[in-house]
Amino acid sequence: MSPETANLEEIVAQVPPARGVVEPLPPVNAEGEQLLEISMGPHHPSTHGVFRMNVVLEGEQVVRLKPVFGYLHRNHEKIAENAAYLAAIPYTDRLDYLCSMTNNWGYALAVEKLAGIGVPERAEYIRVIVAELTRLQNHASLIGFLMQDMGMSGTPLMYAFREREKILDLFESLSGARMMCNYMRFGGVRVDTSAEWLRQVRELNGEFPRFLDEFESLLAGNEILMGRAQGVGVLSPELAVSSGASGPMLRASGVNYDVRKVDGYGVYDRFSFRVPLGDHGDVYDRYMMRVLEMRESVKILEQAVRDIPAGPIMDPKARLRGLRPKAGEAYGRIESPKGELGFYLISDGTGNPYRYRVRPPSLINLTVLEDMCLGRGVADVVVILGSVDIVLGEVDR
Amino acid sequence: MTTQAVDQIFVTIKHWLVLQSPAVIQPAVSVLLSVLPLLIIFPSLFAVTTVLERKGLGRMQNRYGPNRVGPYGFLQPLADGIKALIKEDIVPVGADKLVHFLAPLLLVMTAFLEYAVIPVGRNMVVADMDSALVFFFAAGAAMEVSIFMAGWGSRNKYSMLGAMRAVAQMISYEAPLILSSIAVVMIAGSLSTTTIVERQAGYWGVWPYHWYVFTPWGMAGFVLFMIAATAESNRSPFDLPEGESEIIAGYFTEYSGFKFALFFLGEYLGMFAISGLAVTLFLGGWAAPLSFLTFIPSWIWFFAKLMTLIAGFIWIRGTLPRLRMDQLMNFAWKFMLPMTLVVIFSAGIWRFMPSGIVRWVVCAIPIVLLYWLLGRALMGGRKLEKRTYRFAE
Amino acid sequence: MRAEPITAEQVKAAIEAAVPGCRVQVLANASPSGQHSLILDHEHAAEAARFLRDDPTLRLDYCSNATGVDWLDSELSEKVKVKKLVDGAETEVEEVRKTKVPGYLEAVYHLYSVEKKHGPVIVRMRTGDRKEDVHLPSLTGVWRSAEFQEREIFDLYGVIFDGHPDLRRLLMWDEFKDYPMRKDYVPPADDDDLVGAERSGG
Amino acid sequence: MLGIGIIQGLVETARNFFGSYTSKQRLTTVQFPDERLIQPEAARVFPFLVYDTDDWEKGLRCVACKICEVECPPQCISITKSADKKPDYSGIYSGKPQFYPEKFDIDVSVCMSCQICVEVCPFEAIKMDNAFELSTDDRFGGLMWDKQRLAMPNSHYQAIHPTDAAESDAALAEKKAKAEAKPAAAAAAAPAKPAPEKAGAATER
Repeated sequence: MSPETANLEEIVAQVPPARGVVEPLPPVNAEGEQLLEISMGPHHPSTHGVFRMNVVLEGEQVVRLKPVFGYLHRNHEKIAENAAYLAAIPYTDRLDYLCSMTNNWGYALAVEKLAGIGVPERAEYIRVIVAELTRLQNHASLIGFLMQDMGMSGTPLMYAFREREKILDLFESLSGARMMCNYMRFGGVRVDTSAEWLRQVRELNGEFPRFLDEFESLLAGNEILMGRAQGVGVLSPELAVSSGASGPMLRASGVNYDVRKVDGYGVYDRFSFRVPLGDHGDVYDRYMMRVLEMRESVKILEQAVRDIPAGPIMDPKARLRGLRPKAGEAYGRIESPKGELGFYLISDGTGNPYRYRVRPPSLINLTVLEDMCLGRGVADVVVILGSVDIVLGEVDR
Repeated sequence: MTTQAVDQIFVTIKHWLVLQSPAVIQPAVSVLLSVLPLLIIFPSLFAVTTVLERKGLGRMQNRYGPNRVGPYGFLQPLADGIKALIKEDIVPVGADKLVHFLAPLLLVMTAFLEYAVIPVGRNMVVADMDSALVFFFAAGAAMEVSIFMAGWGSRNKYSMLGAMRAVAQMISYEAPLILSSIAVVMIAGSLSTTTIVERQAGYWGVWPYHWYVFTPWGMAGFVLFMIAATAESNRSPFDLPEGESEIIAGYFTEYSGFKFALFFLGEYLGMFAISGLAVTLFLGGWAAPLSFLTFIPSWIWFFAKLMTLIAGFIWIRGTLPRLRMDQLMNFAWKFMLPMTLVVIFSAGIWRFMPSGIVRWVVCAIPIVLLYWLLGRALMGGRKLEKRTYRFAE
Repeated sequence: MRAEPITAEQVKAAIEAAVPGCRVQVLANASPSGQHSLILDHEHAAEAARFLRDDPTLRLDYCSNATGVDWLDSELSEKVKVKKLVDGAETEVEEVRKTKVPGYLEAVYHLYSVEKKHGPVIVRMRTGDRKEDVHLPSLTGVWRSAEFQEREIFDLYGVIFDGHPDLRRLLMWDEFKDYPMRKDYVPPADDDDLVGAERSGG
Repeated sequence: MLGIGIIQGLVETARNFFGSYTSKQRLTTVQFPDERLIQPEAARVFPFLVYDTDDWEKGLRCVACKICEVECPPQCISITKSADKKPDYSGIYSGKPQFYPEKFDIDVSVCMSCQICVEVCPFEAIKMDNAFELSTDDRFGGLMWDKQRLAMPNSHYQAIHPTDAAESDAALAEKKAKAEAKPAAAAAAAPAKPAPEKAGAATER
């Protein structure tokens, strides 16, 4: 044994504890045997950002898992409370940085409720189109990331990015930015779509099912994938509802709850689409929910592009600057690709929101992470986390 | 020059050089001249393969792959090598320095040992032993030690997990690997690799009729051997020991710089060696695949077949997700082992039946039957199936 | 598919009928959203919450959002007419009377029903003051989704939830002392002054 | 049967492997420094200040009203208003002298390209540029752009965002026409006809 090894305990004692670790439970099992405690993250290839899990293992089985957040915390809510209503929109882009369009919509919806602003019909259709495009690209890349976590050397991820790129190109030509779109405004959208843009959406939409078929033949029947995903990370419908899980994760457990259907916000009640439901609530169901939802999104897009009316894109009463809603509060929520994205606003009659709160689907979907992972191996933890679909910008805000 | 002369050109050169040297050192020169080319050729092959793999994977994923350094990116390994050399060599504070240092060296050394018994061309084998196969598997088993050394010496939990996985996996898959080659040994009646190649020589018309891969037991044996080989060389979908998305990089998490590169070298050398053995055992070794192609030198054929198998490795890597530890073990003991046993059984029938279509069918039946049964059991036992979903309006 | 909205008054009546002694107050919301809320008292909050979740007609089984609000001490000024003796004659004089409203912290829960597809019903709980050591009953036992969100309220507002299974800081680090979402929080001029920041090498 | 799905997957990757050699649809990579994509017209990176005439300093449209400074979400704009007024070189303020920014700095290391400054500007004075290769070795000074660095001629705006620039020019022309019409209307009792017509023409386009 080298001298370095001998005084390791001393060396370890000198290193101050990392942030956020106050874990009083000692890593021992019922028999008092020492367990293996590992810290997955914040620098880990598959925690999707700077997320950390304190995992206690017995052999390779998880007996305890505590998520640690806050590495990307920037107090988005405080920033928004100190700025005008308008100034928060570009910050919402950076919450779930894959889906800036839906984030914009969620916030715009809450402000419209708070201030009683209407939205012209054409703007509502444009919102539906961009939101469904966002859903397509988010779900496609999520499946890519999930497969990456299963060790697929990036092939599905690259296919997903190939398609995502086309959608981002559309976003760029519409809003000027690929990811941080900053596109929606209270009472409408910022710029109008051209006929050419809509034609491109129609074209992309026509080609998208081919990509989904490709995905399906590459993945859906793969025995290894089925072995890795089926029966792993099972979430019961009761626990899913109680724990506030939302989006594809809730529906994979068989709970029929889609905010697009339930609230019918925007013009969603004009489109015919179905809500896929899973029966097992495992990783495979969560994966398949995304695939099936993409197929439904394609249908919605088809109808929206076909039916979009002509007209203004901004409510004439809406003002860009100096919005001062009456004192009061409003909670607006939408079905973002990750789940139920809510914005809670309290106005005190001034130009800044008194209270600005984001209900982050990514964070709340993680509530049951430990329940899903207990008794499974490290390999499953990674896959289960991947199937939850989190973006750390939204988890930590 | 005749084709014969071209085929034997390296052998001739070596003999000539040995004869030029003084008689006292002639054995040493002979050994050196046999070993040195291997030490040069296979690492170069490693360099080329890394580029080809990255380009191939890239094309499968609809991108270019490396194409910036040199023509078509083929100087990429040079750049990578320089980068690995000039990187800081970090040894963790808590590591067992000696073990940590020795592990990559030992890995590469044992990988090179395996090449001693692989005939890369007609009359081109370093050590033509009677028990070549035994030697090969013994050397292969030593790799596990070095991998465990790396995992243990790093004093890192991820390394430890990776090393544990690696040892468990490699020991489990050694059984089907050896058993599937036993079928070949039974038919060939020899453990010597050169003899095995010679037994597969000869053509039926233009077809290489005697290759063992064209028998039912050989075909199944070849597939099983390749699956086990993938697991032995820690390649996807059996790359659990390094399982990058789960345990960072497994046993070589704590390695950097050139030691890290050595691990890569070791992994690829192991892959070449085991593919070389597969070529030798099932694909007729250095023999040409069609009778009219015999004018091409034997060593070209060997490397062509080797690279074909490597391409298969790359293809699989680009397609399949990784297994989980328990699935890996189940697969090894509940599927691979019974299958290899039935392959041996089938080879036994083959040995004693008169040749003809009947023999072919009779030998194929038990294999197909067991495959069907085991496949059903594996999938049905855990109810793996494509699902149908319900929709709410 | 969308259910009829239920009014705050209906819910208030239902709670008061089912949970004896529970004081529920309806807080009207002047904004066009029309989302009125109910203020529950501490003692019966958990019981009332359980009722809201389990009642067959309400079935508010889904707690969508839980968050804190900080209300600073404020002055309510109202104009009152008082009779005063001015120059010997009694006249009515308008006078601005100021009443001090002490600040408090608030926890707001947005409840929906997955089964009945209605909502939101908004439930609030208020603390008496906004000092360091303020307590509210935890509703994590009723809705598991409040677990992280109550931790966040504790982290950012400093409300201690009694009965929470794992009340630690969520986003800020454990050594951090202040509650950054409070309205009177003053961030340090330099990031290095943050408690515990130097430990991470920051 | 066991293995069907795996073989299906292998066929799919093989199809993509060969497809990437034949189909441009599959191999969508653009090899950046050699090939470049055409930026869409809407592309935005960092703001610039528009000036008319040839003199960047005198022709700046900005009147230092500080609306953008206030509305900027990350507060990366800092403006100092001048003490004196400069003559209306750009000709959009109906010849009245205007204040001008003595200092107009944008810290582009803070700027998040949200375009809100452009939207709130009532004078069409700040617009978004689409130049994106902006790396510099000067970490602080190189990313703090002063008004000289920010000033760009209107022709530049017309070149990078033709549609928006046309709208902006039309709006300015309309404003100008209105401003000209007003004194004319005040001077002559008869309502000035040509000016509104001109304004109407400008809105139509």
